[in-house]
Amino acid sequence: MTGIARLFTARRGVGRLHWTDWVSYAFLAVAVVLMFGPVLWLVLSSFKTPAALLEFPPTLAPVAQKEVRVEGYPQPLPLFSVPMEDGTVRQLAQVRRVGIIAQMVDPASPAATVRVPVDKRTPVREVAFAFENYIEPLAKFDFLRFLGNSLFVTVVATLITLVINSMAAYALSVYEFKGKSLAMLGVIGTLMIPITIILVPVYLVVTEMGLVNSLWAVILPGAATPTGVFLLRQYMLTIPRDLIEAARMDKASEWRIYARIVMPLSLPALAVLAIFSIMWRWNDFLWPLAVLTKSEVHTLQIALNAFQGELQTQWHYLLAMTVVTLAPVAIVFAFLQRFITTGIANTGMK
Amino acid sequence: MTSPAPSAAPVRARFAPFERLGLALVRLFDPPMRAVQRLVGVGRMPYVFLLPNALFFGVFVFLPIGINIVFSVTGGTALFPSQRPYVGGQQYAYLLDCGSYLEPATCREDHFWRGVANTLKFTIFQMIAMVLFSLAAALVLNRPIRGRGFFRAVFFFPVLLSPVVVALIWKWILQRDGLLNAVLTTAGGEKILFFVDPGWAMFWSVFVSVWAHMGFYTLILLAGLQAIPRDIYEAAEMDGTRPWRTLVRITLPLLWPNLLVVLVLVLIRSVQVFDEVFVLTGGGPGTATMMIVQYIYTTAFANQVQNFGLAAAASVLLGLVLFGLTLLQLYFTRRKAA
Amino acid sequence: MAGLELRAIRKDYGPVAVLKGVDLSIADGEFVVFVGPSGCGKSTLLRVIAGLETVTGGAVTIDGQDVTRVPASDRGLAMVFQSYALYPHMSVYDNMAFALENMGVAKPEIDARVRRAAAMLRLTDYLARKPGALSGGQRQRVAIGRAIVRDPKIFLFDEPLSNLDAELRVATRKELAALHAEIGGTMIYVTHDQVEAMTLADRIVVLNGGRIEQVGRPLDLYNEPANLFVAGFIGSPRMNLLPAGVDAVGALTLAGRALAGVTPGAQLAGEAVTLGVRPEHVGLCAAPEADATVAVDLVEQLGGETFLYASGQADLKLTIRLDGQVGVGRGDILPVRFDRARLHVFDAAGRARPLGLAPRSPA
Amino acid sequence: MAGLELRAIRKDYGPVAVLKGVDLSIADGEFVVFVGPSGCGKSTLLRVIAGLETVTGGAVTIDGQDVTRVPASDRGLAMVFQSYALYPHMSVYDNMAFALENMGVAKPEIDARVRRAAAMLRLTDYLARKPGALSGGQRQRVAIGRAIVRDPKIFLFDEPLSNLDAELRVATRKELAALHAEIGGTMIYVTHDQVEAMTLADRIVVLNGGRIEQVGRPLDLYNEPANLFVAGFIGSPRMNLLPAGVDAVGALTLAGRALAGVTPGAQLAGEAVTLGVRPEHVGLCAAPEADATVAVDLVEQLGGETFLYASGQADLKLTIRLDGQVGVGRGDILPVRFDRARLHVFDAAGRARPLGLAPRSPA
Amino acid sequence: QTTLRMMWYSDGNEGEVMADLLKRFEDKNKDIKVVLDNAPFKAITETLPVQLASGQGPDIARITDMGGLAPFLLDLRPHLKDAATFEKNYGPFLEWMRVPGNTTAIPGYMTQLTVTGPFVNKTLFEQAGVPMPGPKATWEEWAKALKTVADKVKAPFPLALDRSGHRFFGLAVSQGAKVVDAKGEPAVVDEGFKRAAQLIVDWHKSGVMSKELWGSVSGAAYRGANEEFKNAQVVMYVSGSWQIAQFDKTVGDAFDWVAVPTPCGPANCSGMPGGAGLVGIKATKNPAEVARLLEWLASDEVVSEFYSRTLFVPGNLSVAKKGVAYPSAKPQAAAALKVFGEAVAAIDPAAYKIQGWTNSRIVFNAAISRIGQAVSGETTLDEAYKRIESDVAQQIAERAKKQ
Ligand SMILES: Nc1ncnc2c1ncn2[C@@H]1O[C@H](COP(=O)(O)OP(=O)(O)OP(=O)(O)O)[C@@H](O)[C@H]1O
Ligand SMILES: Nc1ncnc2c1ncn2[C@@H]1O[C@H](COP(=O)(O)OP(=O)(O)OP(=O)(O)O)[C@@H](O)[C@H]1O
Ligand SMILES: [Mg+2]
Ligand SMILES: [Mg+2]
Repeated sequence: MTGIARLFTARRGVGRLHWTDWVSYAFLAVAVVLMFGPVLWLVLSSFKTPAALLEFPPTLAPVAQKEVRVEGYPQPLPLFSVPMEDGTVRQLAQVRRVGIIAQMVDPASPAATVRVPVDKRTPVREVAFAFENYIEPLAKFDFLRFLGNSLFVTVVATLITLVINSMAAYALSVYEFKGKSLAMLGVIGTLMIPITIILVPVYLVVTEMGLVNSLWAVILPGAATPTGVFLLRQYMLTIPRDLIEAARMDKASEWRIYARIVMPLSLPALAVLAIFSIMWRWNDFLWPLAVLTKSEVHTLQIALNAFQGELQTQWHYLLAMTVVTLAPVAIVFAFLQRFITTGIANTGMK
Repeated sequence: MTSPAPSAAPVRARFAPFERLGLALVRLFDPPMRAVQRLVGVGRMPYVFLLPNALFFGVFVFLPIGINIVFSVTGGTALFPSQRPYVGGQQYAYLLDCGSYLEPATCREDHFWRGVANTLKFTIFQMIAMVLFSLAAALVLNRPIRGRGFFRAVFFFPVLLSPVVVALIWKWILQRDGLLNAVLTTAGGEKILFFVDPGWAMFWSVFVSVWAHMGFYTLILLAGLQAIPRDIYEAAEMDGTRPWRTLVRITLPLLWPNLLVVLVLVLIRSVQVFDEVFVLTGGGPGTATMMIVQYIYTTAFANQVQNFGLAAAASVLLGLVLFGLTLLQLYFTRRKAA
Repeated sequence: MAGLELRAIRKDYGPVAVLKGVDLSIADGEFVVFVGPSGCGKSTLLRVIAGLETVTGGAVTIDGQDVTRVPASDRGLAMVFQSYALYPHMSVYDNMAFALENMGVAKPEIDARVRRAAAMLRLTDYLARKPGALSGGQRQRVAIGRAIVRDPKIFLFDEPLSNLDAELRVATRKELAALHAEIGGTMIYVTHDQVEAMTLADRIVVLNGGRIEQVGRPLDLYNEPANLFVAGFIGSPRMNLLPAGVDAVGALTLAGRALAGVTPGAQLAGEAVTLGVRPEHVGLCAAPEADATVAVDLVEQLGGETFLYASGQADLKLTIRLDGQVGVGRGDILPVRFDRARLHVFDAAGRARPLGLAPRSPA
Repeated sequence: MAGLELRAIRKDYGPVAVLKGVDLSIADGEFVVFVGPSGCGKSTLLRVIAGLETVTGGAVTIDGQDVTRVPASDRGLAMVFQSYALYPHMSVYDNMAFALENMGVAKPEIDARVRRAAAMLRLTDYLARKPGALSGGQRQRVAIGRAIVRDPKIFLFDEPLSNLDAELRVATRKELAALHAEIGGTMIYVTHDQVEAMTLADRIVVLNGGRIEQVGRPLDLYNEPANLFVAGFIGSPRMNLLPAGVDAVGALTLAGRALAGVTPGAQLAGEAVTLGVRPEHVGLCAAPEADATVAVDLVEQLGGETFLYASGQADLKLTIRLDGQVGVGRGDILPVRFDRARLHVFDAAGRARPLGLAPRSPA
Repeated sequence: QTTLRMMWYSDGNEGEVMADLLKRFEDKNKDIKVVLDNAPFKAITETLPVQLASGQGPDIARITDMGGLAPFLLDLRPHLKDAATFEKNYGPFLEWMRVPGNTTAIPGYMTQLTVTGPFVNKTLFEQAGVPMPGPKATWEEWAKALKTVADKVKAPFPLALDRSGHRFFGLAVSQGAKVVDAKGEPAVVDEGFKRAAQLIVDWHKSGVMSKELWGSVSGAAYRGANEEFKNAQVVMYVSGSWQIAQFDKTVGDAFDWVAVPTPCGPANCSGMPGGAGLVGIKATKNPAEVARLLEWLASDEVVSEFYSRTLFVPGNLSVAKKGVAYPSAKPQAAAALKVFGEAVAAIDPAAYKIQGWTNSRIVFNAAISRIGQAVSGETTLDEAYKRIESDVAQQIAERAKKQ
């Protein structure tokens, strides 16, 4: 018990490593495997051929059966290793399989055919990245256009979100005014409404505004996020009041106080909101699917999910495209991650 | 109180061009905003700042909520409220028609109640697991270990994955011929069909949710831990406190405000859970992991008869529950402030 | 001319009256210091002047113009905050330039003004730095610089030195005095530090419970406190305030014995009064001349001076300040005598009463 | 008996040596104060004694037992932190009881001890409150209370008063002195406040750059600083340190003129030395007797005393302390004379040199 | 120039083939431009109905719930050059696309006809040394044989049947299920239906089927066994014709797989027909152009190229009669396609009727959802029957509510 407690409380890192240090490093090592492993697995899997994807037991690295060209046969033949009766193991190419017997030839001397029971042979495999999982779908559709649409939606929506949310948060954190509690209640109340359950009414509103099949139909509805207002407000509450009063003494207009003092000081929180907004927008699927039917306005997420049919899901493409959509999020994360702690810490609802 | 500037400072250099653009924008908007300020006076400026957000909110959140309420008292499959026949409380009555509220099977709309029960179960398990794991992670990350930033990122990055991707990844790992079963069989064990056993299905739903979101809560708790002054620990040490007592008597009580925040957020999020679990388990086996939001979604979209009325009624009920939770949270934060 | 006129200023926070009618005139170029116990309303009064708080009643006039309803940003005053409130994301230069930009001053003019102020405050080398990279004293100077560049009608300071350590405080205090001598603006300064008040002020305003107790030049307050509150508040260690009486003939009695030569006058006859005597005006003497005999409770030897804390009959508690190092120990019995010329007598209502002694003059 | 013995204590943080070999013996019941400039290692030394830092070299002995490797929780010392480090979620009672609970003391015994300490510190009425609902002075007393209930071998204080305002500080200082007189434990006290050091200490330890400069009774340090550093550090305002020389016959010269009657001796002949004279030992005099003539730059009238900041030829800067209120203004030219009996001379290495004058005694 | 928008989903390569054909059409008809909007299937089932209900949507769409969307479909007949041929080629399927009572409308054509049917891992049979049941064998005979094989070769799935209403009713029809009575009213839970449901539950109990398909997801969610079949863990996989292309690619020659005729029940040996139709949408502004395009695409020559390149079972009667060549298929796939082509002939009229009934999907979903619960042990079959009937009744009633 004490040992475990020490694990969580000991604060001195000097000197020898206490066994609790080892335990916490073990904990972290497990965490790294558990947290990164699945994603790594996804990335590796995305390079597998459809056949390899379905294989059990799965291999870690993407592998494919080796094929050889053998004189006299127009198609490349799959290569197997076969234990011979004399105890040696030879690599043979399979010509055809009939029932449980395979007809095989030695690639070196293609004249003689060998008959081998199928369960005796094991495929010779080599690591092979199925880049075609990426190349084919990307070539098949207008990738750049969809990317462009997604980027436009993500960037514009994030900018709008940042601006209007921060303005509202500014009003709710810096001023005292009539109706403030009501506004806060509205924000916190809607914080908890999952968008899924008002999808249809929002669709109606958007249709009535004539926005269907316009990227604005995707951008506008989610722009005023209660989460964003809440997060920014909590952060802005930590900005010393003195600064705002100092700015007033410095003859700054309220707009300037917002734009020149409060906004720059809220950068960590803005960065957090930006990360979340980018993530929401980039990954958004259900809503764009409802309002965007024309392929020229399709976002990447819709386009990529076109690999999910009624009866078949083309997993090799789907996984590859999932990796493609992960990349930008990863980049944004790498860029902004150091804000996350400060941002969230200070919005830690103190 | 220190201002948050130090962390903001290094960024400015990198964003210098953006900053110049920003300054230009500020200058552009300055004259009109000044005019507005002269017009309405300083005291009314907050309304001006609230206006854009409020407009968006009104049109895309409050109005739809209103329409939803209209949906819930009408029937049929027509989309436009004006074309839908008024049915009064029929949808609600249908949902609430139960032999015993503790036994979903006795309800007319048993799926709704199964959803409620499953959501409740999920929420409880997930709250416990989430708090335990994020607390453990936060406590470990709070130790003076090398590479803290890296490990923080390790825990946080799944937060950035979309729920669908998260579920896909894990489904891929947990399926019959997935990675985990491969590991189990190589270790000499039997394959386990995780999605056939209701217990396992619920377990993995909770596990995957915790996996995906614990980073966020870990950071909130970590912030709380780091806000506990070091000298309190030193005082405890001078007072001859054993580590376990330090954890129980010092750390946890001082972390309580942050723990409360985590509890409330986890609660709200788990009540709303949908895509993650849906993609992972499909709500099965049977209806063992079908959540309330999945019920609403299926009723409104996935069935051939898109029953907006019933779905809306269910969502209004859910909304009322969530609103209750909101008030609870407000109550707690108020009390904390006091 | 930038005079300031406060008329019957009142400020309530809900049911709590914080300022209960404050009248004050401040002349152009004057350095006025507000002192008073914590919570007495010093900051509130300063913020009322600044325009950061609206008043509940009364009027603020600057240069003869009523500005009571004018918002802070339009009053043309500059304020140095206790926390300095420097914009942490802006360089020193930008901090100083911000107000000028807000006023729409032209770029070259801004530059000239900022550089002039920076030179005056020896900040030129730090113009490009962020406040986070400055020492406490430098930050303090930036805060002042931000005020100076605007050339404001009036400077307001709210405990600007209280965040500095003792040594820096002394140094910055001297700089402030020099600055005032140089630019000569009207300055209103809040502090709770005796020494700052005594050394910086042209006039000190003593506030208590939302009212002004006394206004006057530092040494006047020190030498002739108008009432018990001011007497106790000004001076450190504080004045000894001893319960005393006036006998039938108008002579002062301390612990029942008449204090020779002190006659507050017959009009106080029979009343309980308070005798005030500063620690430095209590001297050791030969036993026969003693006004009181006290036992030493605690000796504080500071090297250059010595404080004795002593007590006598009838709950008499005395603080005595002696020059240099004194060979006195705990428990010693000392006869002491009060400097007749430096005594103060306060009536039951706390008002100072004349003693009819020879006028004082600086030593 | 709870004596403490530090032997050759060294502490490095990575490449930075913070303590460079400290030797010190502290007797049972002694009140020792550590002073020194910021960053000199005072806190580090205290924390080494407490066991909160491991040493790089040397040994700590308490009561003759080597505790160098004993963790803080087992050393049986008590520490009062600058920030008090009260447990904010526990009541005053629980704060004080916590350590006793840790030690497994029986409930009734805990109760008795806490109540006794609370009574001594006048905290009985606040036992149920949380620290957040206490004033600074009360918190300070709780922090002390938490230490005394444990009846520790040694009390450690790290700048315990620095968070209090001036008035409370004076009051609490007196209480601390009384407390030590009452319970008589060994106390080690870190401060940067002159007055605290002078008034509280049995012995003062002056630290500088991780080394001990001088150890001694307060007035001994004040009167006979062993070196330039101690001379400059002890006393406020600080001692005037004037560049001087010694002529061929061993007499002191200031700005080229011999200072009558001061003869550091022939062994310093021709060397550059530093003349030290405290502000209170500079007096005004008639022109013919003057050691120097200076012009007044700034006058600070504090009522009970007056500080003159003045400068003379050859960059001579003098601080002069005069009693009472003085009719001197800026720019006045004053002849001054140093009190011969109170002069200090330091050689080029900064060591104090005897002047061969009559021995001093307290006035 | 008019632009037509075609909303399209793909299971395999049909999107590319269609794009190809459209290019050819555009070359011939310079006044029409066709934009192919590839969408996930989810868009077709979940958001297209909402769009159509609000008056939005494409000009042409590839849909599967033809009965449900019938009210939104365009009648091409007035714009067709040769409506008679169209009707002749697609006759039986056109009924699926019409609102009840209408017998004349021509909303579109079938891009694909699907037939449910079994695939067998012949190699496993060979390894087990068990003979395969013949063409007219019953479900029960198959089940027994499969179990024997599976036990011998340690395959975890003797029989896998897609978790899908469509596949379930393949079984049910053979047991005599009718679903809808002569008046067009629902009569879901009849003897045939019960027999089929009982079989499913029994098979799960006896280990012929694994709970992984039917017992692992909720509601009407689809669950297939492609991976398992590919890994030779399934002896017989009852799915449908659309799998052929996929198996051709992923199984390769890991084992021999064959399609066999649907096993027989007491009523018949029928599978369920199904498929996707390419239809015009009523709200289009260019009905004539829509008709022109669809007529061209539906013409024998074009459509047989389409079937041939996508390895689809033809949904055009005259093309089917002529037979489609599948030059890109390997021998195993070609053989399987042949089996399925023949299976079309065995389809019972009841099966056509169910598929064409407006409310069929309501029934499909209810059946799957409730039987799934029974399989996982959450309810009993009797309880499930009751629930199915009330689910169906409630939804049909909701659909009937009009203002
Ligand atoms: N916003 C407010 N609401 C209610 N009371 C307030 C508010 N601001 C200040 N007060 C009260 O007004 C009184 C005066 O406050 P003020 O800040 O002016 O005191 P101060 O003299 O500056 O004290 P200090 O020396 O501690 O700074 C205090 O009793 C304070 O509690
Ligand atoms: N953890 C650490 N790592 C590196 N250097 C440190 C650490 N802690 C203290 N120091 C350095 O050790 C020196 C002594 O620090 P210490 O806190 O003992 O000073 P101090 O005398 O107490 O000063 P102050 O009067 O400011 O409290 C300082 O220069 C400080 O920068
Ligand atoms: Mg104040
Ligand atoms: Mg220190």
